[in-house]
Amino acid sequence: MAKVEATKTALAKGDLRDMLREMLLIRRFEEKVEERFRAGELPGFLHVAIGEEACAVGVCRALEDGDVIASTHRAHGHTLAKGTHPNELMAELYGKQEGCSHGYGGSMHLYDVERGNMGANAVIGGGLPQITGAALAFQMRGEPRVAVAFFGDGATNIGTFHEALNLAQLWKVPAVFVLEDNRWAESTPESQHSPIRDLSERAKAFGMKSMKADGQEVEAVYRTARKALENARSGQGPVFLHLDTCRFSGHYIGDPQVYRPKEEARHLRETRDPITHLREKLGLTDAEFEELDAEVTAIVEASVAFAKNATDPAPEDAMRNVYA
Amino acid sequence: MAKVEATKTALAKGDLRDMLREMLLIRRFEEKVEERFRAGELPGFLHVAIGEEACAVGVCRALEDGDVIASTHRAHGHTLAKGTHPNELMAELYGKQEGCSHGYGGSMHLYDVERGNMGANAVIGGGLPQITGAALAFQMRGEPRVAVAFFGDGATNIGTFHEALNLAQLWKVPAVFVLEDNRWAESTPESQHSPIRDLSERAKAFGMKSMKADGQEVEAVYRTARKALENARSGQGPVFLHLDTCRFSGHYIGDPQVYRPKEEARHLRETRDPITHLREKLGLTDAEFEELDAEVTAIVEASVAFAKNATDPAPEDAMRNVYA
Amino acid sequence: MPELSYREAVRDALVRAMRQDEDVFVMGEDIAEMGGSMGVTHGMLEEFGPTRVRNTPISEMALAGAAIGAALQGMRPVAEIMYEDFMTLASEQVVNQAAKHRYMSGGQLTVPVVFRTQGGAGWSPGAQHAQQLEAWFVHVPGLKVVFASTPEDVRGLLWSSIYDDNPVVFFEHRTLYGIKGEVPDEIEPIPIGKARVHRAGDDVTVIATGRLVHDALKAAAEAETEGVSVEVVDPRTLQPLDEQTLVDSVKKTNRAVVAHEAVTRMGFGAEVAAVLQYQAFDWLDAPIERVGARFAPLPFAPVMESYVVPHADDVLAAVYRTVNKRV
Amino acid sequence: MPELSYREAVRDALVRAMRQDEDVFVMGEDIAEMGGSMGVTHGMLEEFGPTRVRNTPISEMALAGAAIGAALQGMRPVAEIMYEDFMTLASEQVVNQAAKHRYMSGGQLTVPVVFRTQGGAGWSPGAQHAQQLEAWFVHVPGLKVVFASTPEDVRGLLWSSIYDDNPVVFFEHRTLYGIKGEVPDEIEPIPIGKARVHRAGDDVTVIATGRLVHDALKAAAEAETEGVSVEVVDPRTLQPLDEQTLVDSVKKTNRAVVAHEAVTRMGFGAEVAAVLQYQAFDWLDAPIERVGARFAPLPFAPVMESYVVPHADDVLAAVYRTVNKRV
Ligand SMILES: Cc1ncc(C[n+]2csc(CCOP(=O)(O)OP(=O)(O)O)c2C)c(N)n1
Ligand SMILES: Cc1ncc(C[n+]2csc(CCOP(=O)(O)OP(=O)(O)O)c2C)c(N)n1
Ligand SMILES: [Mg+2]
Ligand SMILES: [Mg+2]
Repeated sequence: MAKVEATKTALAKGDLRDMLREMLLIRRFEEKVEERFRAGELPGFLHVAIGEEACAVGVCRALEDGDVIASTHRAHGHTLAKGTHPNELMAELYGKQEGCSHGYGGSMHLYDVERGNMGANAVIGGGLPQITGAALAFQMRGEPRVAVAFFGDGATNIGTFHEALNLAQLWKVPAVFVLEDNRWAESTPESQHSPIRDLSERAKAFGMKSMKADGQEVEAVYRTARKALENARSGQGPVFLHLDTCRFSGHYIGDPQVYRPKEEARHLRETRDPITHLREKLGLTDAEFEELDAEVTAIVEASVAFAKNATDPAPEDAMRNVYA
Repeated sequence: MAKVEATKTALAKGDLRDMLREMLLIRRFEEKVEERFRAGELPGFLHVAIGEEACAVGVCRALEDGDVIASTHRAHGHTLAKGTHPNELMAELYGKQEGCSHGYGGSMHLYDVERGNMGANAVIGGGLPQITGAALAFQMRGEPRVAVAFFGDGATNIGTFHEALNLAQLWKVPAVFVLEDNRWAESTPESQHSPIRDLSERAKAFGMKSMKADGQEVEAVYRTARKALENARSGQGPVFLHLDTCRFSGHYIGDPQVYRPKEEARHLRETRDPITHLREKLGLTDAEFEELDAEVTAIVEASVAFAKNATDPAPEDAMRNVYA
Repeated sequence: MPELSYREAVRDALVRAMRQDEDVFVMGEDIAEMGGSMGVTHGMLEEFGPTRVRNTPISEMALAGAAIGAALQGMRPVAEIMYEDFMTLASEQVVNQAAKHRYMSGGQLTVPVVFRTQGGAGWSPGAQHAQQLEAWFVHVPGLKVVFASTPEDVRGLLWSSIYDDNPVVFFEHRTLYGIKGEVPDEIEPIPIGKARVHRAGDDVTVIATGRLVHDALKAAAEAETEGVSVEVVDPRTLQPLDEQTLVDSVKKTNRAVVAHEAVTRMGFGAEVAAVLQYQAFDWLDAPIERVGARFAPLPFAPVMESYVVPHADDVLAAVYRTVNKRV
Repeated sequence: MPELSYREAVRDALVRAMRQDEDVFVMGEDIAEMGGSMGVTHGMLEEFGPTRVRNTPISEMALAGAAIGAALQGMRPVAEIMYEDFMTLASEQVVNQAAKHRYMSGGQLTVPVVFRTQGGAGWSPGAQHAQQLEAWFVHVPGLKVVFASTPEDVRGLLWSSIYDDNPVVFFEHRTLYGIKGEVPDEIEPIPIGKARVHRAGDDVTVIATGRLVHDALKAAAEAETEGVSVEVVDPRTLQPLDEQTLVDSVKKTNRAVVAHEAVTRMGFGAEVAAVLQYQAFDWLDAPIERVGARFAPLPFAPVMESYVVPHADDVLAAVYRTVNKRV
C-alpha cells in the first residue's frame, strides 16, 4: 500500500483518509471472518483484533520498503496493513493454495515474505528473538532496514521476551518492539499477570528507549512509530513502543468471555473506537463514510468469493515444503 | 552454625569473629579443593568462589532456621555457610557415600535438605523458579519462612530469571533473590553480556524492591540481608539483593583466564579481600589471625582425611534414587 | 456407575484430591475464571478460590519451576501446560530439574508434581498447537509418563499421578475431552505401570495410545467382519512401561501393530517395536507395523492435516499387512 | 593428508566457510576471547573480529532465535549451545520455529542455520552437563540431525550443514574433541544422509553413533580374535537416515547391535531397531540388541557414571549375544 513520505511529521488529509479506509477494511474483514467462522466455513483457531486496527495501520504505514515484521496469533490486521491482499489472506483462512501461506499456515501462521511479513507466531514471544536476529542481519550487512515485532501485554511475562529485548539492546540492532497493550491475556487481566501497571517499565531492565502512544489514535501511533523506526534505523538502538489499546471482542472467535463484564467491551466500543475517532477527526459525513464502507465491504465480499473459488491443496501436498 | 539474634542490627564482636572464622574456613577449604583437583584427586567440573565469601556468609548468617536456599555451580561457600559440615562437603567432592549428596551430585549439585539447602544448580537460572515455588508453599501454608536464591550477573540475562522474579513479585511470595555480581560470566565481562551497568535496574521490570550492599563487607551484607529477609518474611514481598563482589580466581579450576588481564585479579585480591577487610576491622593481631587460620586449616585437613577414608559407592548404586 | 466425559473425569480427580488434601493445588494459564482453555478446571475457582486455583502469567518455565519448588517443599501441585507445544519451554525445568533432583541429592528429595498437558490434531490449529511430544519424556530417567485414553483411565491415572512421589508428565488428547464413559462412583486409583487390554483377540495385537486407542477399536471391529481377530492394548503409562502385558499379548497373537498420533519416526512406537522384537523375537510371524503421523509438521488445511495424522483405516491397513505377511 | 583433532576439524570447517563467505558467522556463549568452553572457536575472534565471532549473554532462547532470524534474512549462522542439556532451553525455538517456518509459510522461507552442541559423559560433570538428547530432534520433521564421530566426518559434515538450506542440529561428543585423524587437504563435503561403513564384517552389524563408534571398533577387533566378524556402521546423520546402508548390511550379516551413549529407552537405537526389524525381518537370525545408557540420570561418582554409560565391553557382550542366539 502507498507509503507516506518519510520526513513528513504531520499527515495530509489524504493520508489520514487512506488510513481510515485501511482500518475500516481490516474491521470489515475481521467481522466477515467472525461471520464465516460461525457459519462453519473456516477451520482452525482464530483471533480477531477488532478495536486494535490503529496499531497495525499506524505502525505498518510508518515502515519503509524492506522493513520486516513478525506478528502474533492475532495477525489479520498486521498482515493486511503490511500489504497482503485481502484475497490472499481470506484464501489462507479457507486453507487454499492461493492463500498467503498456501494453506500450510492458517490464521496463526500468516506469512508474506515478499511483502516483508516474516510470519505470525502462535507461540507467545516466539517471534521476538527472530526479529532481533533479522535486525542483526541488517546491521551486519549495513542495510538501512528495521525489523519490527508485534506482541501483547501477556507476552511481556515470558522469558523469550526478556532475552530477545536484552540481546537487541546489547547489540543495538535496528529493531522496534511493539507492545499492543490491551490489558488482557486471554481471560487473564493485566493485574493478574503482571506485577507492574506501566509495562514501559519492562524496557528499563534492558536500558532500552521506550516510547508510548494512544493505540486508538492512528496518527499518534504513526508519528511515534516514525520516531521509533528513525531511532532504530539511524543506529541509535532498538525501541520499545508501547501502544495503549483495547480488545473489543473475545480472545478467540467464539469466546463466551465469562471472565469479563459485558459492560467493559461495550463501553470500550463506544468510547475508544479508533475508526470512529478518525472519522470524526476527518469530519466525514455519513454519506462519505458509507461510501468508504461500501468500497471496503465490496473488497471483503470479493475476498470471500475469491477464497471459495480458490484451489484446495491435495492431501499429498502435505509432504511438500518440509525441507528446502 | 549459631544463629545471630534476629532483631539485632549491629553485630557483636563475637559474631563478627565467627563470620571471619567462617569466611576463612571457606577460603581455606576452596584453596584445598583447588590443590586436590590439581593433584588429580577430584573428578568433575569445579568452580570456586574465592573472593566472594562475604556474600555466602553474610546472607546465610542472616537466615532463620527453616529458611531455604538454592545455589549455583559456584556452591561450596553457600553450602558451608548454610551449615553443611566440611567433611560431608569434601566427601561429596571425592564422590563418596558420606557426601552431602551421597556421591550422586558433585560440586555443581550440592544438597543438604535437612539444613535447608535445596540444592546447587548447574543450569544457569535453573533454581530460581523453584525458589519462587518454595516461597509459594511457605506462603500458602502460612509458614514464616523465606526461600533464597543465589545467582550471578550472567544469570540475569536468562529468561528463567525474568519469569521467576516476575512471578515471585506478582504473588508477593517470601523470597529473596541474591545477585552475586562479580561482573564476569565465565569469560564474558558484564559489558559484553548486559546492556545496563547497574543490574538493580532488572528489578524495576517487576516492580520488585531492590537492596544493595558491598559484597566484600560481610557486616554490610548481613545487615542488608536481614532487611531483605524481614521484608519477605513479613509479607511485604520479595527482594532483589544486589551484592557487589569479585571473582579472584578463574571461572573454573584450571581456567587459564586468557580473556582477563592478570592485573585485574591481583588488584582485586589486594584491595577487595573480604577476609582482610574484616580482619583489619576487628584489629586482629597476627597471632590471633594465625590461630584462627590454624584452627580452620586443621578442619579442612581433617575433611580431606575424612573424605579419603569415606566409602566409595558401588557401581550398581547408580540405579538407586532414580525414583522415589 | 455415573457417566463422565473425559474432561469431567480429569476435573473429578482434581476436585476430589483438592477436597481431601490441602497440599494439592492447580496452577496454569487461564485455568481460573475461564476454567482452562479446554474447560477442564471449569468451576474450580468458585469452589477452591484463587489461592488453590492459580492463574499464572505466560511463563511456562516459571510455572513449571514454581510447581517443582512447591513440590520440593511438600505440596502436590498440578501444573497445566496449555499445549504440548509449550512443553518445549518447560522442558528445561521438567527434564533437568524435576526429573533429577531426587537423584542428584542422593535420595534426599521427592518431587511430587504433575505436569498436565494436551495436544492432538483434527481441528486445524496448524503446526504449533497440536504436536504430540510424549516420546521426548519417555527418554528421560526420573520422569513418569502417562497418556490415558478413556474417562475411567484418565481419572484413575491422574489420581495415582497426584499421589505419586515422582514427577509425572500427564498427557491428555485434545479430541478426547468430549467422549463419555462410565466411571466407578468412588475413584479407583489405577496403578501407574499397568497396561489395559481393551479387547481380546487372537490374530494381531494393536498397541495404541491416546486417540489411536479408539481408532484401533474401530479397526478391530472392522477387521472382525473380515475374520481377523484383533487384540487392542493401551499401555496407558509409557514410563514405566508394562512390557509384560504387551509381550504376552504378542506371544499369543504373533503379530503386532503399534499406533499413535505422534510422528512415526522416533515416536513411542519405535520403543515398543524395539522391545517386542527383542522379547518376542521367536514368536513374531510378521514385522511389527508402526502407525503414526507422516514425517511433516502439522499443516493447516484440513485435507492436508487429515493426511498427515493416522486414522482407523491406517490401523486397519497395518493389521491386514501383518496377516497377509503370513500367507 | 594433514592430521587434525576432532576439535580442530570442527574449527577448520568454520574458519574456511567464514573465509569464503561473508554470510557465515558464529555466535554463542564464551566463544570469543575464550574460544568456547571446548576450545573449538579458539583463535577465531582474532581472525574474524567480534562482529562475526559473537559472544552472547546466557540466553539460549534468544541466541537460538536470533540465529534463526538472521538465517531467515539470508545469513548462515552457526550457533553454539554450550551443552546439550541447554538445548532444552533452546528447544522451543529449534522445534517450533526453525523446523517449521519453511513449512508454515508454504515454502516461502528457508532457514539455513546450524545449532552446534555437545555432550557426553566420562568426566563426571553430573546430571546436568552430559546428557545425550539427539533422539528428541530426530522426532521433529523439518530438522536435520548430524552426529559425527571422526575428524574427517565432523569437518565434512559441518561444512555440508552450513551450506544446507535447512536447520541442522549438529551434535559433537565431548570425549572426542581430542582424537586425531587424517583429513583431506581440501574440505570434501560429506553428503547429509549417507552412512559410513567403518569396518566390513560378515557375522554381526554394529550400528553405532558418536563415542560408541570407537567402542564398537574396539569391540569388533576383540571379537575378531574370537572368530566373530563384525561390521561397524556409523549413520553419521540421524535425520535423514541412510536406511538402505543399514538394511543392506544387516541383510548380509543377519544380526544387528545398535549402540549409542544416550539412554537406551526411547533412544535413537529404538528407531533403528524398528526400521531394521521391519525391512530386514526375514533376514534377522537374532533379536536386535540395543546398547545404551542405563535408565538413570548421570551420577557424579566416577564408578557410578561409568556404570551408567556403555563401553566397548557392553558392545562386545551384545555382539556375542547375537551370535549365541544362533546356536
Ligand atoms: C508460550 C505460549 N503460552 C501460552 C499460549 C496460549 N495463548 C495464546 S494467546 C495468549 C494470550 C496472549 O496475550 P497477549 O500477549 O496480551 O496478546 P493478546 O491475545 O492480548 O493479543 C495465550 C496465553 C501460547 N500461544 N504460547
Ligand atoms: C543455561 C546455561 N547456559 C550456560 C551455562 C554455562 N555456564 C556455567 S557458569 C556460566 C557463567 C555464569 O555467570 P554468572 O551467572 O555471573 O555466575 P558466576 O560464574 O560469575 O558466579 C555459564 C555461561 C550453564 N551452566 N547454564
Ligand atoms: Mg493482551
Ligand atoms: Mg558472574
